[in-house]
Amino acid sequence: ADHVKVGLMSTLSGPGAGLGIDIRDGFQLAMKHNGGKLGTLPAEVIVVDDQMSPDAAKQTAERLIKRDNVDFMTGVVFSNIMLAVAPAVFQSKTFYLSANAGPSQLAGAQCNPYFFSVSYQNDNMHEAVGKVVNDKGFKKVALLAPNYPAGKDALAGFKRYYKGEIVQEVYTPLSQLDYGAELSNLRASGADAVYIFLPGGLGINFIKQFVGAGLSKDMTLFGPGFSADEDVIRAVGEPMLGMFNSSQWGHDMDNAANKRFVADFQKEYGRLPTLYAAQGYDAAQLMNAAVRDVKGKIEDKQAVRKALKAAKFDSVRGNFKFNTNQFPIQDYYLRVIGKDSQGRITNKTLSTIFKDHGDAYAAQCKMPS
Amino acid sequence: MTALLEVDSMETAYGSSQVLFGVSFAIAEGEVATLLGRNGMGKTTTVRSLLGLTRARGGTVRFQGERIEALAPDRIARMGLAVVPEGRQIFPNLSVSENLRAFGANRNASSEPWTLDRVYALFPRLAERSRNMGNQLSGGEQQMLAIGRALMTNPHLLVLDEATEGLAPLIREEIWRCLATLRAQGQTILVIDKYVQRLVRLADRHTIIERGQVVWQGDSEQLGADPSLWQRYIGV
Amino acid sequence: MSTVPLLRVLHLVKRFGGLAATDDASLDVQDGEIHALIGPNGAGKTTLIHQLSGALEPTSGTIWFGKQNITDLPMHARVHLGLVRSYQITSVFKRLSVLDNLALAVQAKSGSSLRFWQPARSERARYDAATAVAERVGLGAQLHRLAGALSHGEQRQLEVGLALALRPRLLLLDEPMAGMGPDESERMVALLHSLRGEATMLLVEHDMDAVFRLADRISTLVFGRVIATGTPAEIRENADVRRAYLGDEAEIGA
Amino acid sequence: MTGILILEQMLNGLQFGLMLFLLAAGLTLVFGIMDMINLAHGSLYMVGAYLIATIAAASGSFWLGLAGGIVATAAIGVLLEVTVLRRLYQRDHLAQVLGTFAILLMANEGVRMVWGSQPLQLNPPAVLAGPVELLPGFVYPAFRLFIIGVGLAVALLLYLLVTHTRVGMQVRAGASNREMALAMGTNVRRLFTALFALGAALCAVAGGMLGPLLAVQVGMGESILILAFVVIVIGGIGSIRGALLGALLVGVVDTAGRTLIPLLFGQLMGPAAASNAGPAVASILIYVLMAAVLFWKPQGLFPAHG
Amino acid sequence: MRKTDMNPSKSAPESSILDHGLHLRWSVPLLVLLALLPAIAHGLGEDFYIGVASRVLIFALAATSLNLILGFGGMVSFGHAAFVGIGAYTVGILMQSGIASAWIAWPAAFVLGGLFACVIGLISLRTQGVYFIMITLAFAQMLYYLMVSLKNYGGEDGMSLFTRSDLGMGLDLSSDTQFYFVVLVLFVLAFLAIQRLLNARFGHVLQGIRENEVRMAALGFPVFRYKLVAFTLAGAVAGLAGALLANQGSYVSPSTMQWSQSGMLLVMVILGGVGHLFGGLAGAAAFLLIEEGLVSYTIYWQMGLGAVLLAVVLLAPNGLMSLRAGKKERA
Ligand SMILES: Nc1ncnc2c1ncn2[C@@H]1O[C@H](COP(=O)(O)OP(=O)(O)OP(=O)(O)O)[C@@H](O)[C@H]1O
Ligand SMILES: Nc1ncnc2c1ncn2[C@@H]1O[C@H](COP(=O)(O)OP(=O)(O)OP(=O)(O)O)[C@@H](O)[C@H]1O
Ligand SMILES: [Mg+2]
Ligand SMILES: [Mg+2]
Repeated sequence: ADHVKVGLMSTLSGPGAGLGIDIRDGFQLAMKHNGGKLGTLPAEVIVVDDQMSPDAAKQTAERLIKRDNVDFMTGVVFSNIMLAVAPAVFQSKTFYLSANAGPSQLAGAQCNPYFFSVSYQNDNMHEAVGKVVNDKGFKKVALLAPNYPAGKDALAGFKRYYKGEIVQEVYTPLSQLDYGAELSNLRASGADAVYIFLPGGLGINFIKQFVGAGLSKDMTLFGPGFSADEDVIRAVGEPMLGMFNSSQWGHDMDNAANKRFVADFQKEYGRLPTLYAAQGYDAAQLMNAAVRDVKGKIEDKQAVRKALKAAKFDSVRGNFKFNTNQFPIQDYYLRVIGKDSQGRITNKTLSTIFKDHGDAYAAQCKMPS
Repeated sequence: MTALLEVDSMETAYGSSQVLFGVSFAIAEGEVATLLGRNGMGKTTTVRSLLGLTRARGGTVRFQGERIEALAPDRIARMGLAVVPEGRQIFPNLSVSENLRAFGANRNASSEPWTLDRVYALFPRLAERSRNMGNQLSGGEQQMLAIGRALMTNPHLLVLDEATEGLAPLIREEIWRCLATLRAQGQTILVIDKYVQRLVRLADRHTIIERGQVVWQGDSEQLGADPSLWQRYIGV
Repeated sequence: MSTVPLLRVLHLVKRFGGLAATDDASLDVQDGEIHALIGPNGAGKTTLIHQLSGALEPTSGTIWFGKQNITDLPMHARVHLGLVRSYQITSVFKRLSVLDNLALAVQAKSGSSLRFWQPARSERARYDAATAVAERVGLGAQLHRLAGALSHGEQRQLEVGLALALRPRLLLLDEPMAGMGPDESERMVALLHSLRGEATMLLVEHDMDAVFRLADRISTLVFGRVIATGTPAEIRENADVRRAYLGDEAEIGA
Repeated sequence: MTGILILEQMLNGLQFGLMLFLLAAGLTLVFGIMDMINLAHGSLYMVGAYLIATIAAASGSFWLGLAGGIVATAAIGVLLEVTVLRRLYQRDHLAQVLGTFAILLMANEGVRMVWGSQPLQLNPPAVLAGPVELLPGFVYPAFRLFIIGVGLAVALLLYLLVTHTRVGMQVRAGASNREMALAMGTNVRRLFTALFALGAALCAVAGGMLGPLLAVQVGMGESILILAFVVIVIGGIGSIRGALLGALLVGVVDTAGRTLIPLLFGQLMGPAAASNAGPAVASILIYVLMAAVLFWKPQGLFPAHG
Repeated sequence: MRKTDMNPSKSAPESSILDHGLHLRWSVPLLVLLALLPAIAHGLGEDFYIGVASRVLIFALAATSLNLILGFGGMVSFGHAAFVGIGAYTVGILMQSGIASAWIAWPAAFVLGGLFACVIGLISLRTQGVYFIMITLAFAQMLYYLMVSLKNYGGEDGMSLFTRSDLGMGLDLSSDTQFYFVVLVLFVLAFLAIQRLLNARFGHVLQGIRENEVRMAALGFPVFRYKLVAFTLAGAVAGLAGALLANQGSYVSPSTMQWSQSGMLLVMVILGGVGHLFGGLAGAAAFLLIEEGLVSYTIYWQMGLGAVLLAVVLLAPNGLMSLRAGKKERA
């Protein structure tokens, strides 16, 4: 091929747009670093909006595949959208490099040669926090998640590694705005730690209200990395201080690729990168490596796949390799929100929770070679 | 006497269908005038054009010497024109007393203005129902309310478009008496009604409209004296 | 009269909060007569009509139509028995032509309307019937005008036409003359006269001239109660009725 | 459950209800009284919150932000009314739905173009940031108490304005029969503009009250707008009293549902099934409530003209 | 003797809002164009647009069914997407249990859509106006949350369908072109049926109810019953549209039933023309094509969409169809 086409479909409008925009910006920063090329080939990146709607996403994906004939796809933020577009993507044998969504279905029984996760499997973050909370010796934990599949999976992931007492396990309606009632119950429960999985605006609402209710003095708040990332911090501010969370990456991680990424991202966009931006960046770098390694012969799907699996790129998170289900095996870190040297409220990486951690579903994956 | 209202060759249409073809008449200060004519001849349309509710396409209207045909209806109303409209048009979501109070004003600077109490005295039935919503009134009660509402603005010119429709005979008599009293107090009035005998007794001047044109004008004496007019234009 | 009355109202009560708009009213309407219902404004005439037609549920009491107790029947079922009303405040289909207005009314009385396939416009007979009704109420020349563009008086004519098109056995007329000029009122009186024998009528009207000319019997309603029923002559002479309602009008009608 | 917890939950219900009422208040004015379906109401709430957050951040004072945001939102409201909405009053509800939906889309994009997609920060003023102790052992967030206070004050004010002033009567008259109100001498157009500005200002008040509790982000208006509609429909359209009581009913039922139903189901069908069914039922509870209310009272609990 | 007839020229029949012709002069060419569309798209190497066209037709079907109750019956349902969702889930759930035949799934979707509409209508139709809008929304939200919490059928994640329903007769619906023709045929049939119905007695009654419900009752029409029949029919057709939608996207999820989807259907109908036979088609096509066009240009496409919708409201008093119909059919 003389050039390569990438379809970047992400959530660019509506309440979830912040995440998608970070993926896009991270991806495009990488493209800039690579001089607009993937490997040796000039690259065209088609950016489209999935409108956070599975139906529209499906349609948009078809357009990328059938009309634009893209070679790679990436960008989807939300798992339900990933699941909606997966059949069409796989059918067309287009490589999908996930820059965020990592649903258990695609890690397990429905794993697919064309699907690579450059982020994590959805349970990983929760498992990591579960381990931390367990290790730190908290005895009574309350759990809170929205009532939908990802929420249930999240708490299941947490419980996989947390062995102490769970005093409350609360599922709230997906559209809930006010957590007054839950906070009152929480206070009454006598928990010493709280783990929340509340994506996007839900998390912002909860944390603000949690602090307003004065509960932060009595119990320690934990969350997965994406409930405590820079976008949430920007929206909540001071009340976030002291919140623990897990992540496979942090903007303060000490490796060359990351330093360049973080510095240039701030220069380019005037804000600190989030997890999503890092994943978008890595997705582009992996694509770059694969195209480079097949010497531009992207028609050879087998070769491309092999090159992708090899993952010969400098991930901003340091260690990175693929498991048999083409999900990452990587390290997970504990972060806490504090003030940095410039007085900014941001995440600080504290310690490693898991080393070379895979996921619980790889065993169910019978990946055709 | 100066003319309070002067209508000169007014033409009005609804969309493409013209209804008034040059209507002219005048009402002097303190006079009671009528518009007569069969159903659908353009009486209400004339009233609507005066009030600015349906804009006249041609002609002029002067009120107190000022041209008003291009003014907004609320401006015209505030100059002291009030109407008891055809079909009552009570505000259904306002109580009786609110219907009366909402627009109360003393626009003719009367020394003895109409007030809530005076309206209630005129229509005791309304006092009884003062807290009812407009749409919970009987047809006749609504009619009383519409009259009261117009009186509450103390207008220079009071326009009554079939104000006795649906009123019981006793109340109807009450209205005639009331109009006579008003007239005695110097109130200028334009009446449209089907009880022509009554109007002949009450009013000073009459204008008969036929198919959007004025076909006859004169005073009560002339009208009373010429039954053929009635026969021809009103059908009595 | 020994026959069963066409309409019998027994001890009917309707309360709106504290107000008894109908207060133990009882009334018979004989088959074939024109029965006028008069009374001061707010006496409860319209409220009574509402209950007879099924638009309002009585608080207590019963309504008989012939031998059938119809107190709990819904409005449409009463229409099919032949109990039809017109409205005091005009209620027509403003965006439809006069003909379409009447054709809809005719349709109500001519078989099921759960027909999903045959073009309704192909039913000539129905439109002919509607045209005939229009002629009858004096709208024969206005067939194709939109009802909303008719003058007030013309709309009142259509209002009555809609009821007539249902070929009622008992016609409840709530102030059919209201808003009509002398000429049209006259024509309406003639029309109602011509309906004699075809339909029984319960006529609410404040136009005493018309009432005295048309009615076989008159009932007077005051504060929701029937205070007197009788022939026009009797009612005209009734002191209570004069005091409560007629005033000097009794002479005018004479 | 202990007595204090029950008390606290009741307060939560009250607070949540009043929170909805704050948004419903402006809606009642524009929708209930002026009879204009305004889907862009949520957009004004969003714009209000963004403006307040921006001014508060720039000035460092929540109160300055609140005041500035209210004024600016009212001005935007006037602009919107004069340019577009006034053309829609006389149109049917459907045209209003389409027109204001268009504005909603444009407002979302506009905010995104100006402020970006990331949520904004709006924190309560320091005095109200923490909890206060109401009874020994009963602490409650100060800001929530504040919301309760503001909600009740707004309710009272609106009630007086709409039902006890001539302006209120004229507005209702103008909404039900514009032509007649004109003929009686009311400048309906100016009155409606003023009222719409008030509605917009109330949106900003809601934005200022809810912003510190909820995420200030694009689309924040839509989900809560539906709830606000639910509130005024349960209460009965056009009635301030109804809107307030509807809000309280929704607040209490929703809170009670979220706390009691999981407990109840837990006892009836065991924890596993309960964790499935409980939240599902809790999330539809207010819709069930609305359907039930409308089934028995098709005009809402306190129909304004009945 | 007629004195009121002051302007005889006005006695000529005006076109009635009760009549809904097929406008063959342009609907036939349109149909021909639709029939040729796959060939044209293929010729231009833009096969992708065949799928887009199927989607437009499916939404046109759903919007037309909504227009039946909204535009002709005056019932503003804010929960119509629920019936679309019911149809979609019917296909999804049947397929999950191994029944892929379209001959079972599609009629089932039609019947279930109608059944749910009937039950919901029984309760909702007691209310009027805005209360009706909100109660239909309430039921749709209940169904939405029900599907969100049904883990067996994917919950919020929805269900991916790996094949399309099987119609037999030598047709392969997994081919976008063949699927398109099936959708086209179904759309045309449903459309013709609705056209017949509107011009039949039932349609006149329905529109009479829209114009003046109280009077219709006073004329002896059991208004509630007619409204319920129309509501049920509309639900059934929406169910069928849902079945097709599930097949078109090979995916079923609660998001199909979300209030925003109901809102979108409403917007389509209002955009196209409330109470215009072709309103649903015009609205769905305009909405989806504008969206399709804008999305590929800018991520701020909603700004453009909003501007277009606003322009339509302000300039075309009753939707796009009223532009074409001109003044004579003005509401
Ligand atoms: N809104 C309208 N659109 C079109 N034509 C109308 C409209 N209103 C009235 N007309 C027509 O204008 C003519 C005059 O109507 P208008 O209401 O002025 O008559 P009127 O003399 O008041 O009659 P009535 O005694 O019946 O009230 C009638 O032929 C009527 O059909
Ligand atoms: N929905 C209602 N709520 C409360 N009061 C009502 C309601 N409807 C009617 N009323 C009252 O009941 C009484 C009877 O009203 P009704 O309309 O029956 O009078 P009517 O005899 O027809 O009078 P008119 O001759 O003026 O038409 C009136 O005083 C009216 O105010
Ligand atoms: Mg008139
Ligand atoms: Mg009456």
